[in-house]
Amino acid sequence: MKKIAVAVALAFAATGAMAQEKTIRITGFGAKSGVVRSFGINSEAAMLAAADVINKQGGVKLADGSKAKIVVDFLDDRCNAEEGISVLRRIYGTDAVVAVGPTCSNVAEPLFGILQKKVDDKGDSGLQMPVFTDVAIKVGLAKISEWAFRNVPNETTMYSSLFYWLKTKYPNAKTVFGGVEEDFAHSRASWYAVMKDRAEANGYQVLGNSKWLLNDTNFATQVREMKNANADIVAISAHPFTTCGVLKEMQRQGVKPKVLVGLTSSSSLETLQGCAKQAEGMIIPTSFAPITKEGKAAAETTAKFKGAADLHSMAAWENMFILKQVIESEKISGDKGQLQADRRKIRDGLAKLRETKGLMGVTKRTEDREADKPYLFVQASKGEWKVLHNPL
Amino acid sequence: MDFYYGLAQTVGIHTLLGLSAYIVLLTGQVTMAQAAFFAIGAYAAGMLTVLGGWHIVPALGAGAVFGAATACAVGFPALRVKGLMLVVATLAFGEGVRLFFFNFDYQVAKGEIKVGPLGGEGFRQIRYFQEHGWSTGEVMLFIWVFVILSMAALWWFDRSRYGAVLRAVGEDELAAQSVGVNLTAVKVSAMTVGGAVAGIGGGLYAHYTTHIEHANFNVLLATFAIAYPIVGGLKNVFGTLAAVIFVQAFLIEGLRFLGDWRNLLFGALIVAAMNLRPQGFLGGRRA
Amino acid sequence: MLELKGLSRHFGGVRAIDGLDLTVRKGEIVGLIGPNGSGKSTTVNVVAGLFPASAGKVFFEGKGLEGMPTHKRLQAGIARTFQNIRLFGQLSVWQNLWVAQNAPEDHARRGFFARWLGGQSGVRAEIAHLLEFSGLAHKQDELAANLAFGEQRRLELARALAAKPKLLLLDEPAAGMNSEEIGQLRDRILKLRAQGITILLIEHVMELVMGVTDRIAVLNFGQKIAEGSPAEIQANPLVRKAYLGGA
Amino acid sequence: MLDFLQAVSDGLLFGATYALIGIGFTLVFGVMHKLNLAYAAASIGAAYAGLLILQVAAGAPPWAVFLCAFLGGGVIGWLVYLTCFHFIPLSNPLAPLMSTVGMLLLIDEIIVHVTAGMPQNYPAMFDDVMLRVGEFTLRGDLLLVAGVSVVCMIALLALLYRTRLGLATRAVSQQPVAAQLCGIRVAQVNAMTFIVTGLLGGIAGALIGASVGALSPLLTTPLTVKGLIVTVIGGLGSIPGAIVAGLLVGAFENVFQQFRGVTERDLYVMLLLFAFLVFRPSGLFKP
Repeated sequence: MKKIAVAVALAFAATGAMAQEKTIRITGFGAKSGVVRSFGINSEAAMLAAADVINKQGGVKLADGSKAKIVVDFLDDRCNAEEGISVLRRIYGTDAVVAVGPTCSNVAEPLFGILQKKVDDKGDSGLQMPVFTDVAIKVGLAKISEWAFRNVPNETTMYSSLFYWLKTKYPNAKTVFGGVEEDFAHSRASWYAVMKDRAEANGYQVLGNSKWLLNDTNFATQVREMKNANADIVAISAHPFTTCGVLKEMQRQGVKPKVLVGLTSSSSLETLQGCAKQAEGMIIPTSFAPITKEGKAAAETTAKFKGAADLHSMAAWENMFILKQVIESEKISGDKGQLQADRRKIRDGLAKLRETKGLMGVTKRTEDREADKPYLFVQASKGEWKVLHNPL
Repeated sequence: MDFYYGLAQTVGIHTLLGLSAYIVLLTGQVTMAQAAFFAIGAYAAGMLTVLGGWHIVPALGAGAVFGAATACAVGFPALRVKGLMLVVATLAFGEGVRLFFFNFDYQVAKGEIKVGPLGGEGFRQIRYFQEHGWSTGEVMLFIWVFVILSMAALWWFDRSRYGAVLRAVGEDELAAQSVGVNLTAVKVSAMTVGGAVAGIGGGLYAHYTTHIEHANFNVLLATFAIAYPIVGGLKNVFGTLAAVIFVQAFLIEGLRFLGDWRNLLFGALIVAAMNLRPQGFLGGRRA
Repeated sequence: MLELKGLSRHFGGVRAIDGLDLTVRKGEIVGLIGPNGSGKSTTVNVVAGLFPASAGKVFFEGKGLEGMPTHKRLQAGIARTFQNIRLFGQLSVWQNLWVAQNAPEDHARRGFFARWLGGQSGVRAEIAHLLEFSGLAHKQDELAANLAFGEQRRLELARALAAKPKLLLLDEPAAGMNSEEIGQLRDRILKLRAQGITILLIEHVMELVMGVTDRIAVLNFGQKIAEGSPAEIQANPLVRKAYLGGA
Repeated sequence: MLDFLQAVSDGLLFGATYALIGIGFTLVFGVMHKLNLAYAAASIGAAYAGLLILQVAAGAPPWAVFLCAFLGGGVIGWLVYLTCFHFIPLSNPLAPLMSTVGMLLLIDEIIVHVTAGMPQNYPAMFDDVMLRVGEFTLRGDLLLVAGVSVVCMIALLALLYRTRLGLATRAVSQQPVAAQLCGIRVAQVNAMTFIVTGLLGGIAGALIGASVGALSPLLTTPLTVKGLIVTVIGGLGSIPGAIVAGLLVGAFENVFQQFRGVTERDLYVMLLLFAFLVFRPSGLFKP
């Protein structure tokens, strides 16, 4: 009987030694099932790829100078509000120092709601956990809580610059007509609060906009409104499925505007797979294209982890490197006793950041915890998103 | 521990939703409208605490009253249709209420920001619990007070003559009429009680998620409302609770480690549950 | 007690009942017999209010029953049993009787609260008596679906009595019974008459009809072809022809 | 005025897709009295199955894809019958309803997993054909859909009222026990009818995919809701009713989208349904 006890003790000791090497857990969460499953898969792949690169370079330096490996796990919230909340509470219960996600804006809204609103407000029993969003892009979400940070493109600046550039490139285009996916929070906010606003600010005359729903399939009346408006520029603020539906109906009704503008989230493979022919010439501002050296490298590494590189997944990649920088600059202890203190340090570190190094150049960070990322305009040509113009 | 408190809160809220369908299913009416009363309770209670500054308990009371009143109004026309027609009518009513909240804007300026439901973008900042410093554990206890109260009330109904009459109507409406049971009173009262329970559940849901929008109260939620009592069995209230634990705790949270395979298993396990226990976990209507 | 004046009921072209006149006086037991499809069950269903009459009137204690829903007729004092048993299978014997306690004085005696939500204590005595009367006391908590055929018949009768009716419509209560059970049924019906309950008995089993009724009406193709004491009806050639065919 | 005419004509044509799915729903609900909420998902799943042939023979013409979807529909229909209806005793009417919900979720998730949630481009026939009468335009591919739904109606009416299988189906749906006593092998007849409705669903899914131009799991929920509404308005079990109701709902929806905007459009469709439920619960044509 004694021999077995000794063997068991040895075994423990061995694993104990191996565990000396410190780890820092960063947990991602997003939609890996349901209709927007591809976003979740790509974000997870990008995070794993970035962690792999960081760990190969020796991991991250902790407060006491020792090196720690970054451990990444990813939870699926099915793009559902309730599950997003319980996933975050589950992460809060683990030794993760920061949560990266979610994918859907309708998950981000309730999620940021249960976080503590003001940092040191003792009366507010909201969760004290830093959340660093990579995908949910609806304008103005980070201001809901001081624990929420986002590294998503700022659509207002992008579309403002796009309309300004279009003014020069197509001087005879004077009028704009919009198309909105009325029941999707992101698309709706991006038209009314961003595109329409920025177009008018740049001297365009917005003739109006037609509306449809997320899972609509018949766009006859909407496209006829477009046809009657006969605007020079048509801007579609919708996700790939309905964007393709509208483009096909436009082709059927022979509606050919001088310029076609799309929503940031539609600059992905989905749109080209759905309707490459009809989407020919569509211009979309995006915060990522594999043109810079780091961008190409990031895309290749992510591909090794079976993920596609687009503006959303590359934001997750950037998040990992920003967090590495913050962990080192804020002297995170990394031991389990100091967990809540570490989280608070990461929050403060992220809040202090005014500039971060992104894949496309320097990203400025605003006062209310949002990002002002470098961007460029891509155009759909022959089934591929080609870089049309790099304003910076 | 926060995670387990949160899970207990979700189970509590979904139990209220399931119980609201349980009592209506007893009378044999398959209703897909519970999600609508749930939504009405959510918006009503949310607006009262955020815009009206009410305390949470009267707000939930108002949510229950609104839910019950709407349910009563739906109960009468629902008498005219049976079986599948009732399913479609209530499903259409549920979609109607969801679309109403999709167009419902009512914003009030509070300080520098405007607060309140804004149509498609939903209703943000329903943070009564957080603002009043309630810890997750306290919120869980608060929710479960309502759950236990509702279960006790329905358990009491079941043991009383009202419960027997409900089940009699569910078994054979013609025979029930012939022994003097007033069908209208029984069916509408069941719908009203269901509406009240759903209203409370909705009010608690709004404060649990702090942001509600029309998409939360879709056809799938209405299907889940009747799934809980059916999967759990209509023998007594614990059947519904057992089904909620099976779905929310085991299927959704328990299998989370499976990642995206979990959702595949989700549908398959419901099919399996129905094939293995057609009368529900705790036995039920048909021996 | 019950008067049918020129009562008719048509389903599409079929004239189930065609101008039926029938009176049942208080405390009497009247039999209603006739070959299959002669409109017996339809008469019961029209009196019970399942569907409205196509023509003619039904009077109960002098008052017209036009447009009165079934459960109101029950509370007025008209109870019925079903030709094919319609018990609440998943409820216990006790609950089946408990549900049926809808007599007017039940409503008056106990307020809304006690009547709907009260426990079992208040009504224990009445139901115990009914169980005793129908010999089901030992099966009190058994599910109705699990009872034997004879017991289910007795429970159906007890359930009709639970509402303390003035008029009892029995729709073929002896169907499928053996002679010993028919004997018990006859005693039970006579006991009911002793308690002052008027009975309209629709039946094929002549052994029971002839033994217990005061008067008998004979229906054929929805029309009354004969009425009289059991002896007269047995002797009546018209009735024999209607039954043996060749009418 | 032209706008109104154009809206009505577009609506009518698009209504043909509702008619096509409506026929299937009517058969499943009206004739077979089975609550099968997975029907629309099975049809879309069949349309996806149609795409498999492109993996095998890349240059396959559209009709080959439709044929493959047609056969796929039959297989999926049979699978739905096996998992949701075959093993569940008739005494539990609610259990099949829930297992079809499980199948709905399962089929949706399988589609999402296979296609990683990306909408798939769907081949179409005559989609470039636009009949122009002055300003007035009519979509060629929708005319095809209208034609196919009429052909399906005739085929189904023939099958139901002229063949033994049709007779057996109606017998089984009305009195399963009695049918068994007459020597009809109920299980086999049920399986056959599910296969037939599945085949029909396959065509409906394929043509809907063709008319939309792309396939996505987003389609299943609205199609289920519209299919149920068309079944009720058309009259439970009446196949001609389903077609007229499909066109009516399509036109109604498109007109209100033109004049009341998309947020209120579905509200009016619900009101149309309620009008039918109140004034003409038996639907357009009594079966």
